[in-house]
Amino acid sequence: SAAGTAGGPAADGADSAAVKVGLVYSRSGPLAAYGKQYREGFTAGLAYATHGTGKVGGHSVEVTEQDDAGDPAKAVAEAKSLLGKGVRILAGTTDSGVALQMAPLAAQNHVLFISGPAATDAVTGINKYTFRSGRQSYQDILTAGSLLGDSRGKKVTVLAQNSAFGQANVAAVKAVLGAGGARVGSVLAPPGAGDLTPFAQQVKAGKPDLVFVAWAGASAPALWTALNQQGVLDAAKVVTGLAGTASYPVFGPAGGKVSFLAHYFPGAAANPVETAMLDGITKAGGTPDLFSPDGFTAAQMIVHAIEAGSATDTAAMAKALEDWTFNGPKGSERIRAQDHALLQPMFTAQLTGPTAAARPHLLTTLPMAAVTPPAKPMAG
Amino acid sequence: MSTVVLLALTGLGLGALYFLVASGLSLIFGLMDVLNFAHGALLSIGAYGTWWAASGHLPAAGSGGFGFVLAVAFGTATGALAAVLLELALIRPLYARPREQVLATVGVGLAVPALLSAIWGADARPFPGPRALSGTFGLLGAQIPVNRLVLTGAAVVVLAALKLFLGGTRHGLVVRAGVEDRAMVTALGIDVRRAFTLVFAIGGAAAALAGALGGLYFGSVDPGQGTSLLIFAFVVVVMGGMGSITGAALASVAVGLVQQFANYYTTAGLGDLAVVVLLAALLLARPRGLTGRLA
Amino acid sequence: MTTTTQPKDPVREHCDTAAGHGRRGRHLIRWWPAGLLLALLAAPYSALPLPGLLDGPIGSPGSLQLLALCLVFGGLATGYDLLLGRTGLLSFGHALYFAAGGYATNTIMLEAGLPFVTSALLALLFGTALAALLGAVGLRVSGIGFSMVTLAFAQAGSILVARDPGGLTGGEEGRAVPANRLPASLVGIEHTVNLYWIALAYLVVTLAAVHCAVRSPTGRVWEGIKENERRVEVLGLRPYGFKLVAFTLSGALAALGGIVYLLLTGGATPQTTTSNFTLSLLVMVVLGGSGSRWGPLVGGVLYTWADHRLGDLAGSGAVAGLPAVLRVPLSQPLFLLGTVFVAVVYLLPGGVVRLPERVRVTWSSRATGRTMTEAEPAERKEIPAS
Amino acid sequence: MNGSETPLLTVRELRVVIGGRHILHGVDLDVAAAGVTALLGRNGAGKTTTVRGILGLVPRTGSVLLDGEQTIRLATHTLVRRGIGYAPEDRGVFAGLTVAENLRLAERRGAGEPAYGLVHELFPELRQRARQPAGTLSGGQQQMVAIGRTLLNGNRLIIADEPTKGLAPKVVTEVAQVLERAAQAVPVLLVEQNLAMVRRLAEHCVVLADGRTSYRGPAAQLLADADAMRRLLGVGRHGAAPAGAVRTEEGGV
Amino acid sequence: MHSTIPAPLGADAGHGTLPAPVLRLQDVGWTVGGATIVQDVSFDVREGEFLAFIGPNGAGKTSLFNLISGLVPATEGTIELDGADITAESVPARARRGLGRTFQTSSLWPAMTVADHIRLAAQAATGGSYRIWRRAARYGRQVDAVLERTGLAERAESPAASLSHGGKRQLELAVLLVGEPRLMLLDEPMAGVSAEEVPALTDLIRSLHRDEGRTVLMVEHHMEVLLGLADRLAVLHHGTLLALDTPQAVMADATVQQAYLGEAL
Ligand SMILES: Nc1ncnc2c1ncn2[C@@H]1O[C@H](COP(=O)(O)OP(=O)(O)OP(=O)(O)O)[C@@H](O)[C@H]1O
Ligand SMILES: Nc1ncnc2c1ncn2[C@@H]1O[C@H](COP(=O)(O)OP(=O)(O)OP(=O)(O)O)[C@@H](O)[C@H]1O
Ligand SMILES: [Mg+2]
Ligand SMILES: [Mg+2]
Repeated sequence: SAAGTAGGPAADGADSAAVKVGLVYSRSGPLAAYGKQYREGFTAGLAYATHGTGKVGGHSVEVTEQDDAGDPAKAVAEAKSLLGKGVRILAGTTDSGVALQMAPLAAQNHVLFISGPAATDAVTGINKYTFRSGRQSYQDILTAGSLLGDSRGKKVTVLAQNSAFGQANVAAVKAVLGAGGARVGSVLAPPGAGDLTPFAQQVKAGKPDLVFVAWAGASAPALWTALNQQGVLDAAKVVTGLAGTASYPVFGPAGGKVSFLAHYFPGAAANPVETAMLDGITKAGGTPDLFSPDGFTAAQMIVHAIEAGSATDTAAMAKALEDWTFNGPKGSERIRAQDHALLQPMFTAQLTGPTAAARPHLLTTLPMAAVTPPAKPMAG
Repeated sequence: MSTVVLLALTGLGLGALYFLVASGLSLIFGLMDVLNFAHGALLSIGAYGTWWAASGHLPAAGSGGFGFVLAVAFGTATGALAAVLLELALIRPLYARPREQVLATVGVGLAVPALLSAIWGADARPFPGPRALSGTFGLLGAQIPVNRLVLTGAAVVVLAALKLFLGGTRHGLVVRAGVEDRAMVTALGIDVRRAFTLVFAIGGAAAALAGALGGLYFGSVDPGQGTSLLIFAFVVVVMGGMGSITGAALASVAVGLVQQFANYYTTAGLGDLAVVVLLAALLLARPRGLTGRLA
Repeated sequence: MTTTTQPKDPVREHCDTAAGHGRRGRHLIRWWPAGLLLALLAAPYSALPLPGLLDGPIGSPGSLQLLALCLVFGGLATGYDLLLGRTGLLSFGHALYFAAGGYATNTIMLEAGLPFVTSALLALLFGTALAALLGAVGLRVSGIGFSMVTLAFAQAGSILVARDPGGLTGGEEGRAVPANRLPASLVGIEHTVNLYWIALAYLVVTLAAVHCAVRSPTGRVWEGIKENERRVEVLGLRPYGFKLVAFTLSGALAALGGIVYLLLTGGATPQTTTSNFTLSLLVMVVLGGSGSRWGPLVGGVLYTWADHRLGDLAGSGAVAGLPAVLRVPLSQPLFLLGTVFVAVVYLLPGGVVRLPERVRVTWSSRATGRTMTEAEPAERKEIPAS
Repeated sequence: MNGSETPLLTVRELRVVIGGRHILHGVDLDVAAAGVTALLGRNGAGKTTTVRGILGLVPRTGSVLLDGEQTIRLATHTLVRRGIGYAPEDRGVFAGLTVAENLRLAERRGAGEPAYGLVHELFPELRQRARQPAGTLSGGQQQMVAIGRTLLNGNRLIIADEPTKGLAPKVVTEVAQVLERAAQAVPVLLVEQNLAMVRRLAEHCVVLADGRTSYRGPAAQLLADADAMRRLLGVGRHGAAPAGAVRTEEGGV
Repeated sequence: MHSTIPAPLGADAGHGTLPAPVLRLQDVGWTVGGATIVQDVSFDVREGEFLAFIGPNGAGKTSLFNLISGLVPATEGTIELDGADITAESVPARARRGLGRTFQTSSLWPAMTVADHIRLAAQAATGGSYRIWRRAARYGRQVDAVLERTGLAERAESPAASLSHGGKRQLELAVLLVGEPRLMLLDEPMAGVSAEEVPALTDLIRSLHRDEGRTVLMVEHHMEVLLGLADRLAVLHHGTLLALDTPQAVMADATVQQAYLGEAL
């Protein structure tokens, strides 16, 4: 097909020159709530970046959505189906496991893949076709480190589940804060543990100065209750990641005693792009939340790749994205050419207000330079 | 010392939770030979019912004091009702086909959590509970959460009630006989269907109560909670000797304690692994389970 | 005594009892598996669109991928039914051997750097040995005890995989297949058709192995064990050995399926190790019809297809336009799947493969006026447990 | 005992089809309001099926009148509660329940005090073995449980399907006495292969062949007629039949 | 110690040389749940002998058969088959030595057809094989012969569950016959068989014993049948052997009369 780099007249068979984008994300399954946030963000982002036209340089952007239900096998099948239909750009993936299966698929088929909320560091630098529109675990850790202040000689305990996600967090904390002179230890609880009280007690017994909690999943409320009951929250500074709005009441009475590092919460950035995003989502009947920026940014990146790169040539798209600095909903962001890490601002916050109506309150904004993960060599 | 006390008492609390979860399953399995995969769904229904009532949707129910008791009662009743419906609509028409009965419950076990997450979302919801139960009390230097005591108490009550039902009433007899030979029971002039429905209702009520108290235990409800507890319920029922209520109680305590201690003292947190290894070892050594009832 | 060596075979019996069919019709019916195989062989060359059934023409990569998945699960369910429907062993741990095939292949490729074929052979060996070993232990107990021991082993396997020991399994994230270890003809969507051939080959191998085994002397003993194990002992046969053969064969077929699945999905993921995975196999087998020749295959295909396509239905515009009472539950694929499954169990005893026979019986009984004819096969109908 | 009294149970045109197979093609029989009515026939003639059909344990059509009341539409348990005691062919004891539990299950509310005295007097073993699981009883002991259950309630009709099967000769005599005694109060429908039993107990008899009634009438008359006996039941003076010829050709309807 | 080589089939059952006992029980006892069911039972069975057991219900006849065939383990004493101690052997191992039995309550494969029962039994008799790639043999002639002999030919393709009680008894016997066991244990084969068929069944069992020289142990309450068949009669009472003698002698015994036979009907 004839696809020039420059935009011809809009009437020039807009459909034949359409760029097909495939969104593979969790519409159902355990991460459906995140999937929804991403999707709403993406729609708002596409409208923002194309100025409401849905067209980039004469090409209309045609988005096809597929549900992966959090299952990598389904995601791969859906992705193959999309690729077979001529999709040149894949985006989405709420789940880290899915992202790690999708990335090689993109490389093998030479299409652009923009990973979504999946936080695993392993996506960064996985191959030259893969980018990310969200933050990665390492940036979380760096943000947590900032809450500790000077970490020299301090005792830090990482409380996490004994899973790949938990272990990655432990390793990252060791690398970040250990380098800063902190003594880093860990308490790892089995993911299936029914009662978390002993682990809370174990954390307390170690008398740490800072506790970093990396916890995902349904047992979070039980964990916070246990930490509160065993007095961990009063004995040490406890830091954890702020999840979506639905999770605010989950902390219960513990909420006020915890310091949060935040990837994002509505209102955190207070810049025009964010405002556009919030307006866009609300107007469409959605609710802005934790992963709205991931979707929004993905749309920005896709539009840029087509505009500044090509509508068909993946290498050109990737080239256009590398070292691109832009204003995203979180502030000024940059795609590092070396490993495609998305450098972005991070936030710290506190929950205030009564349990049921707790709201985050911004403490600091860390610019992207303050939370830059170390560069990795590109794998493939 | 205080660690051991904490582990022992919280282990007991965990055991109580497992027993509550397993009791209804054990009842239905022991009497009716139906391995009820919808049990997890019944747990969730009880939990959501209680949560719904306690968060202000049911007049007079609430998150504290009597209101909470009312909410739990409402949740339990909902579970019992769901179980009766399940029995009438799916189990009863399939009496001639025991394997299909089990499979029908598998289907329900799939559909109900999905339905719950369609209505209330996949995320965990904070579970309202009385303030008095959210604290801890000190014992030998350990801070034990109060709700563990509540659970243990409830487990003892359920155990006693079920034993009374099985030993003291004719229904237990009718149902056990009915499982062996339904036709013969009717030929003795007994309407065996009513007895079966009753057993299902009691099993469902036990499950729903466990779901409600499980919500209290975890401080939240989510659609998958019931299903994830189901596997432990199976383990406990089988270890206890398939359908022996006392056996299930013993096995629950054993599993709770082993899990708690193994999680704490093994570096990698081998609690879950310890439980399944325990199950396999026990079955290989004593195929009939702890209490040696019929396999 | 005059007709077949395999009176339990629905298809054959179908032929024998279908009074109205002529000789030619009988022949056609007998040859339908070959016809189906031909159709499956030709499928990739077809550009026929099957709207609703498939997303895109048959020969497109997406459709081929879905078809290949269906074939793999059809084979897998057939292998699983060797235990459930043929020997009466209810294993709750079949996922373990399936996952063993996939994970072992992937790990050997990644860690030892061996090429795919070598890794796959080693993994098949590993999966088979694992099944033989754990089967040897688990079969020391019977009934629900056996089910629970298999569940325990599989659960232990699942927990180990999630723990990511030594970084071998990748924990809950799994690990992608190293594309550079695969033959180039298996990489990239333009080669999806090759994956399809492999899946088809797997299905054919499984069907052949299972059918061959079931008609063997061992198969006859399996049938005896399934119905009355004690009585088999009294004849002088030790059931243990026969059950172990079934378990190992079934485990080996599962491991092989795991390898094919690894190729199809491009990675080893922990979802394949869970007890839910085994449960879904159970569902497939029952859906199609346990203990029959084609039932598990049909069930596996239908389930997989529904599992993938119901998501599309749930997200489709048709559902979005419904009132909330209907839309909310229908937007959940698992809800649909569960409900459909209950309906099948309830309305189609004996699974989908019994459907034609049931229709025929109803039809012929209507035709002959209310009562059934003496020619109806009384034998395989609901036989009361004696 | 008046032979012309209206029968207690009247069965007409009873048909049973199981799984598409016709098993009963129209059985007619009457159970007299007093005494023992024997139901005879060779193996597979349909005796057991007839009894199960009367009780509604298999799907059936036709007419079954109990004391003039049509019962063909009643559920088994409702019918049984009208006062029927049933001892099935395979004894129907609940193997997992103890002897005492087996008996307790047969107690019927509103049927008066259960007659444990009678049962234990007839079968003292059942008292001794009250706590033994019935599945571990010997075959004969299980038969005692089955008969005992029918005697527990004040029934209006007792149906016993081959009650003496597997019993020691001495016990057979005892059971005969029991039934004889019971029959003085309650009519009995007795399925039996042991002709000595029939001779001793039965006043009326019904013979089935291939799912149809082939004889109805006084028992004494049939038993006295050697020709009819051989024709209907295939018993009498056999030659030394070759081992292979188990089924004789004679004796059709 | 003992020779484990089984004597050839159909060995001389005559009265010339006294063959070694096929089966020997010595002080065999079985206690379960605190109750002693079988006690101090000792006897020998010679090759080709027909030994019948009688005794009141619950005397322990079936239990004794269970002990011999290995379904329950003897808690006391030893059991020898062809001179080899089999007390600790498993059920299948004993069966492979040529010991076959039937059950008082028919024990069959309900959904399997009659013919398949016989095929399976025939296959078991040739020893197990794990060769899953082979086609199972049909054993056509053998199966036909046994079906003919037991009168089941018409119902060959019916599942066992649909047989009448008498049919199940016949099938039970047929399954035993295919295995051609040298020592057959028959537990009440006549129970529930209609009067018409009793003579034929009796003839069948007699021919197995007389013409084929098989050793038979049989429990039966049907006295007329036994008297025409048995070489010796054993009386069990409360788990002990009360008498073991020729039928005439046993029948004349007053204790037997009183404990077992009672007054005739
Ligand atoms: N559930 C069933 N399915 C198919 N056929 C059956 C079923 N039950 C009984 N039959 C057939 O019906 C016929 C009559 O059986 P029934 O048991 O009534 O005979 P019976 O006269 O009681 O025989 P017996 O003296 O052996 O007990 C037999 O041929 C039997 O095979
Ligand atoms: N597992 C067991 N536990 C307790 N008692 C048992 C067990 N098995 C058998 N018995 C008892 O042992 C005795 C002997 O039973 P068995 O079945 O051997 O008798 P039998 O001589 O065959 O009688 P029948 O002629 O009635 O068949 C019976 O009293 C029975 O109740
Ligand atoms: Mg009968
Ligand atoms: Mg006996």
